Amino acid sequence: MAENILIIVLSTISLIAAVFAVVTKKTINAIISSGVVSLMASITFLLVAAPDVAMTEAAIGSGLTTVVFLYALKHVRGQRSSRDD
Amino acid sequence: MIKYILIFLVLIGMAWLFFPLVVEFFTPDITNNLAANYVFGSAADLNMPNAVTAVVVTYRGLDTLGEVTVLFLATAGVGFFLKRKKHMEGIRRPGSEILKTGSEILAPLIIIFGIYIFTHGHLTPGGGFPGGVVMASAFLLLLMANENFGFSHGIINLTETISGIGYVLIGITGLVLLGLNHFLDPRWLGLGQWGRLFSAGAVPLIYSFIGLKVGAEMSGLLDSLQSDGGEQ
Amino acid sequence: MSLVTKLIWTFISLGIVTIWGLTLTGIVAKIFARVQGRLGPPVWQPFIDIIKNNAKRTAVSHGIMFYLGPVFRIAGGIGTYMFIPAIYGSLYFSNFSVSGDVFLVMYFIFFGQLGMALGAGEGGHPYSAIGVARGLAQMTAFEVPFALSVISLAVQYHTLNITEIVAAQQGGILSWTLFTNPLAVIAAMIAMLGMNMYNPFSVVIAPQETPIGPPTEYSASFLGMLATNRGIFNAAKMVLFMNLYFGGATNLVEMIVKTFCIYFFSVFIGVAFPRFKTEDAIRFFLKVPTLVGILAIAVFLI
Amino acid sequence: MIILITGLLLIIIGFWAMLTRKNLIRIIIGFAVMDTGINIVLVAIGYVKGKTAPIIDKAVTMAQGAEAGIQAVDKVVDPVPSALVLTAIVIGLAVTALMLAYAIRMYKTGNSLDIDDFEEQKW
Amino acid sequence: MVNPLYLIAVFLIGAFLVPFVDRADRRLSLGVMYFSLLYTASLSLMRLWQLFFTNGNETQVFTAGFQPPLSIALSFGFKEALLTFLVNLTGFLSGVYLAKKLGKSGVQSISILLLLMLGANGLILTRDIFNGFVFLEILSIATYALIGLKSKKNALAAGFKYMMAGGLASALLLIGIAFAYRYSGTLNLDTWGRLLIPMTLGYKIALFMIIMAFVIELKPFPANGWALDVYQSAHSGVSSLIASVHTGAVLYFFYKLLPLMPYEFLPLLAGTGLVSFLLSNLTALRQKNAARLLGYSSTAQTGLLMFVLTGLYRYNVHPSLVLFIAGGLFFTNFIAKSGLFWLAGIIKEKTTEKWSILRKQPLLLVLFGVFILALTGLPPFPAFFAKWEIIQILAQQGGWVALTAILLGSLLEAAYLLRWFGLAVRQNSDEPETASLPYLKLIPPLIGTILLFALSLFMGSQLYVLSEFMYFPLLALLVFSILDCCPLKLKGLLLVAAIGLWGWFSVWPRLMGIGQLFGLVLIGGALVQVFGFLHHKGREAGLIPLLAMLIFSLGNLLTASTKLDFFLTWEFMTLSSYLLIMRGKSSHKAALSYILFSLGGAYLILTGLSLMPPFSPGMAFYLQSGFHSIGLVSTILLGIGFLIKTGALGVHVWLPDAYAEAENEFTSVLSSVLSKAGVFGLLLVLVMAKDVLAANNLLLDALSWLGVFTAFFGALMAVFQEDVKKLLAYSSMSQLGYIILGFALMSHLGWVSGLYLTFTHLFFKALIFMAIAGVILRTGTRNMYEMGGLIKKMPISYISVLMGIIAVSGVPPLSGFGSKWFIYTSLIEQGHYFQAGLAFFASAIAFLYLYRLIHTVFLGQPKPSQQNVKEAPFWLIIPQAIFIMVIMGISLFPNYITKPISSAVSIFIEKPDWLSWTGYNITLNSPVLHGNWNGNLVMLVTMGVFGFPLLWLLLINARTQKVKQFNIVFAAERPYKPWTTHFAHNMFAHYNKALGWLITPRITAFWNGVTEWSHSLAAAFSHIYTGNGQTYLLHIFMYILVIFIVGGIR
Repeated sequence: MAENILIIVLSTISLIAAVFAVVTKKTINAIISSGVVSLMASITFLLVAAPDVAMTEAAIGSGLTTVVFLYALKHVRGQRSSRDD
Repeated sequence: MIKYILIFLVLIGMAWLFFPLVVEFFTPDITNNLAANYVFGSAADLNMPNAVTAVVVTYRGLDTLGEVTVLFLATAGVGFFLKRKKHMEGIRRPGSEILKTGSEILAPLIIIFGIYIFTHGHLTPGGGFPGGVVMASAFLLLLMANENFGFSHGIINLTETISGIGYVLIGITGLVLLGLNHFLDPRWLGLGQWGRLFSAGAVPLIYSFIGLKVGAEMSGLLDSLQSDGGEQ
Repeated sequence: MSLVTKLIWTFISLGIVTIWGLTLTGIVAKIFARVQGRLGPPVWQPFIDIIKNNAKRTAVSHGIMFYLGPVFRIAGGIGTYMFIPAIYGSLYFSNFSVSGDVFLVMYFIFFGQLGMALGAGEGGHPYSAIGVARGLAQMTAFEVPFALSVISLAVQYHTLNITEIVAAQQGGILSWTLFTNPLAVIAAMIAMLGMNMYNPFSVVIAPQETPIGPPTEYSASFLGMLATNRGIFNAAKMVLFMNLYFGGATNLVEMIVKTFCIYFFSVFIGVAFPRFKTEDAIRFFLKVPTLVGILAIAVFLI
Repeated sequence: MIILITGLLLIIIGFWAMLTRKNLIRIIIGFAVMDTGINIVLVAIGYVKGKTAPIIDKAVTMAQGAEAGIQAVDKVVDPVPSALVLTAIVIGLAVTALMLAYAIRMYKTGNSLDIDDFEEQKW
Repeated sequence: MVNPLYLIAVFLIGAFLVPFVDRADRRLSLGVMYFSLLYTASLSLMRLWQLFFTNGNETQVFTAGFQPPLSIALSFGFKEALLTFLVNLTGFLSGVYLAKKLGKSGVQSISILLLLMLGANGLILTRDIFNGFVFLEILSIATYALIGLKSKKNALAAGFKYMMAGGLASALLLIGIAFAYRYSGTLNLDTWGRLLIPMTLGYKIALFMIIMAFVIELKPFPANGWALDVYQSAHSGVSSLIASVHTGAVLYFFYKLLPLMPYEFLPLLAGTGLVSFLLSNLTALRQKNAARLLGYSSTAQTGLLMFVLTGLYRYNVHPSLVLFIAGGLFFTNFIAKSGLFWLAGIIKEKTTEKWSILRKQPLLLVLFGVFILALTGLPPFPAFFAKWEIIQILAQQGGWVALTAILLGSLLEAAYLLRWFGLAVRQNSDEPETASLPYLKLIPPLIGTILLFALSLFMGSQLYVLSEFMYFPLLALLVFSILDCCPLKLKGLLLVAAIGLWGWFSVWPRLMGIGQLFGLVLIGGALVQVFGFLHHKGREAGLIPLLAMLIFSLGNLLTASTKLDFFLTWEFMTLSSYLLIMRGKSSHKAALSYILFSLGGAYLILTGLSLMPPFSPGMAFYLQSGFHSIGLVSTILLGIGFLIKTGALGVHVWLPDAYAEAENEFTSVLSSVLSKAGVFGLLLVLVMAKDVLAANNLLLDALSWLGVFTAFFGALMAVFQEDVKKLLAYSSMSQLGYIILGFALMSHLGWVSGLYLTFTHLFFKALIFMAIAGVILRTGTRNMYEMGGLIKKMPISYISVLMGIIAVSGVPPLSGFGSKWFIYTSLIEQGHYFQAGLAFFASAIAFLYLYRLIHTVFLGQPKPSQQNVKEAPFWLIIPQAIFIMVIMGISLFPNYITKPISSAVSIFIEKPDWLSWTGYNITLNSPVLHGNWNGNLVMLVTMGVFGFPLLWLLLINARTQKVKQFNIVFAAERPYKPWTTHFAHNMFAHYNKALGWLITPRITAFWNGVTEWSHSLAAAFSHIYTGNGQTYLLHIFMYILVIFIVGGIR
């Protein structure tokens, strides 16, 4: 039961983070929140008996991907104002 | 405006498309036949506790080979796009003193941890991919700390090439030693004792190659990304 | 009948029809003059003209085709006559009508016209070409009611053979096509007005603006030949009409009377009406006469 | 079940981002969110009620080798989706990285990150 | 057995090795790439060898030593081997093509190319769906990366759009796989296929998502904007890879998935394929950019393949036949499309308008032509056989919607491809000489062409029992192409000799009756006219080979014994005549309309043939036709098809321009010989449709009215032409109207008249055209009012034309009258009185244009500029002399032609008793009509009545004064625009005033309207491609949802 509640909480957080990632004005916030989505997902994976996946998701999905995004953002800094920013 | 309505409708439509999948979904009580076979086989045939690894490295090894290739491809692609112009190193901000010192201490530790993860992939959760990423994170750390950290491309390339070709060659070894249908079969090496590091045939070897390759590829990827990205 | 006798009789027949044709031309000229209040040339004027033209010493030729034009023309006239049986039941006056049927005659009429047009063409005189263009254009139009009329006859008599058509009209005036198939006769007679090129269909010759039309450049013996042909050709056409629509002729006198009457019809109209422009003529032929021709066929289909 | 729904919702949120955001990087974030969603769906499908991870350790059985396999069969979840997810994650990263590289290149050549500025070819 | 894993291993090792060896030398890494590609190609070839010559039963290989479904299985059977061979060979060729670019762009691109090939190979080989997904990702990512090879903004934007679409497709695929696994419990396709899984909604949706992912990857219309952008902007080498390798691999995996799909998906997929095929081709009509055009064509072809793979199952077609069809289409498209992309890269001109620089490059031009014609589905290329089979199946099983869509789509495709070809070939371009060719880049298309021909030969010879002489046209083309460097006269005489020998010893003995008659017309008529071509000074590259092909196919048309033989020959004929028309100076537009109408007609014929029962090989088609009876639909389709070739009213639009713009001598062949092929076809239809026509009187009535209206309007339009060739073109149309009219009577006499006219039309029309060819050659103009008085300069030509027009007009005594007599008597005999009346009107109108022709050109005033015109060259006189002799001969002795015709006709329609020959007198004693015609006597009488006056004139005109043509009683000023006052300019103005309203070009306006309308439609469709990546994504979503809803899956 506790597990279920935890899952619901995690799901809610990840959904909120995902929506935030879409609607937020700043790209950097979006990147971070998408990382949060991944992180929540990896915790969820631990709970549903998939530790391999959880590790990989944590390392790649939430870790490396975010870094890659940040590096990309660095390259395009000083961009002309875009409508989402 | 019409476009937004259409987008809204499309999203609703996709949800509607997915809906029956949810309705029909139930969490089963027993695993299906194939899964059972995998779990049984990983222990019985391969002498490997981690069934996921058994599936990833052996049963569906070709997928993993492809996966490594995808990563290699992405690295090559990113490298291709963000080609470094000679002598046009981007100027990086130097990291703080603490970061520098810390990274010097931590990096070897992280690398060793990464090696641990991928060598024990057949026993514990983890394996080549997380292990590789962990190794790459050490590289990242060094990259952030030292402004002049020039990672030798030769080493990355060499690691990539050797581990990649090694992986393929191990696969072919199975083919040569065991026969037509034995590509990527790890059993040409002794299965060893249950639960030991050197067990489950060539699996640790394969996972090591994968780990090294992933590590090298991720490092290459990060390296390409942090570079200036060519001409402006 | 041997070929020699046949040829001799053919010549006799041809001679008669030539003389009669030329006389007819003379008579018509006289009538025109009288209607217009003039004295007019003597009836034998055409003969005089022909002799005079042939006697001229110098003839001008623009080339071979020009030279051959009148030959074509008169060959067309004679040939047309050759393929028509002149007098019904007379072996001697049947000419070479065994060669073919009414379609042969209809197409052979074109032979002379075409040759003449070509000869005149080589003359290089624009009037010739203009005259030919008008003539051909008008010809295509009046051929339509005429062809319809002939088809109507074919439907009526189940034959295209002129002799057989005449045979079918024997037995009294009421068995003439004129009375058995009046619509076809009306169509054909109107077509004949175009064929004879008197008013209102005289724009081809157009004496006023393109002096005498196609034969503009011709003179001397060429002109003589053309004039001769005028006689033969007109007579041949009248004989054809007589055979098709007016019961044919069983003797020479009947033939002369009938052809005169038929010819006079077009002269009568010609005297009474003004001239059509070419396009008006075309429109005219393609309207009422064509409709009449169609009706002439349609009555047999009902 | 909840996990599955979460995954599908994440996918649709990803679609939403892909369709509405104008910034290339934000579109790519949409793809990343969608990928995460797919991974969640995949794992949710492999889950079997009350079973443990498909790693035969001491908690599952003390047996070794073939015997361990026989005993473990009833106690662990399906390893296949996990294996698939591993692949999917890596592929997702690869695609994301390549897309970002594209975005950077596009920014360098077109001097814009707005997707509406890249519609010169049409019809 | 060759282990397929070696293919994968070689690519992987190659790709991993490349970055390393590159440190030493760039050439080394290129070497590794070429080695990998060649090695894998040879492995596939070895496998093919194995399958053919040793036992090849075992096709599956597993990995990791376990049986599937535990492990991943790969299949390496015939299909896979062939496909991987092609893919790897294309990869190698692309590598060669891209060598320079790859060398410059860095080592990564070489790896990426190798991995692209790996993905394609893996996708083809694997039997595991998830493994397929992985390989698809490899393939796609490699493709994405390669698109960036061209670092232009557009290429990058296109690549990004592609990634968005591809990413969406993979997401769908992955979700689908996950859920499908949930239901099936396996990922192996074979195991899966054997399972019986209840079709719940969820399972269906999972499968739907899987298949839709592949459908999206196959770029269906309209969800393919991204693909078009990619084709347009990527490096042409990469585009070629996408169009061939990528599409091929994805399509093959799509095909592998089909057994898993529920039955109800298949029509849905077939429908999407068909829609894509039709609408892509339609949209392409407006496209000017060469690469984008190819993109449209590529998506269209993929759509067609989708239809074939999914749509044909319902017609109980054997799977191997489906594969054969798909293979034929696929290989043609595969090679031709990549070849065209390669060429596009070599040419470097973006818009199709600019491709005329190809004219200066004969080699490129030939390659281009081969690829275009292969794509158009003309024989001998594999697509032809594939299309033949599709239509057979669809027509026999009543798939009319699909059939119409396919034929319409094919026609549209032909329209834009051949328009492009026309632009490339047209002569009036003034582009400067291009720089030297990149020879390295030429290798791939060259090898592609060879491969294409090899495949064609393979498909044609291995899979069909074609009569061996069916290859003669191609053989002739080949032999004379080799001889093409010889002098023209030598080639021509060789051709005459070859055709003569072949005709006499091979064709003639196999013919009888009507066949022999048509043999005389088609082969004999063409043979005589070959001489006319020989007057040219230069080598006239390409002329003789094409002419040889044409004449051999004309002969084959008569001896063809099966439906396929017949149609193949028909297409050969169409093709060669199209190319010959293209030789005209500014003929590209005319040729386009010719080939489009011809192809349209050919498609109708194809459909009609498909509905007919099979014909047995060995016995000539026309002989068998007597024993076959075909249905109403078939009759109508075949009838219209052949009528198009004859240029009947309503479908005559191509005729005047094609006749006018073709080379002068070829116009003669077109008119006098080629149109008779249509007549021959029409005759066959009438023979076979006897029963149907007996039941449907209306049909024959319609045909006879069509014939007479064709005759009438043809003549009327001829009257108003200023262009001498157009005048003659309309005249031909008119004459063919009479022929149609004769055949439409379905009576002995009617057919005799039709056949008689077929002969005489050959004689007099070839005669006139050959003479006019000489005139145009000497004067350099086609406008009649710019000529005049040529009788003095070209007397022989004049005599020819004179003979010709007397014969055309039907004035006795020449042979033309016979045709008139036959036609009128047969019409009246059959009770077609009004047709007879109208025909008479038409034949009277003929005098107008004939007079205009001969007078304006040869008579009247000579032009000062034509003072030095000489008689036509000797070679042009030869055919004229022959035809004059023939005309005189048959005019004097008509029995030599009328009797054989009558006896030939009596095989099909018995000769009535009332038709008899007494000497030269043909007598008609039918109960409804009597008549007679004695051609011999008429001739003699005419000679007589002509001779006497001539003699008279000669006698009395001993001293005729010869004067110059200018010596006339006429004077006028020379106005500013002299020709407007020329009496021959607008000669029949009064006629135009009276009857001009009859010829307002309504039909041309109609066809123009069709063109206009389809172009507007194309424009409307093309506007969905806004260029915005997100809009494209939206399209994809909507596309999926619409199909989901339309398919009623839920």
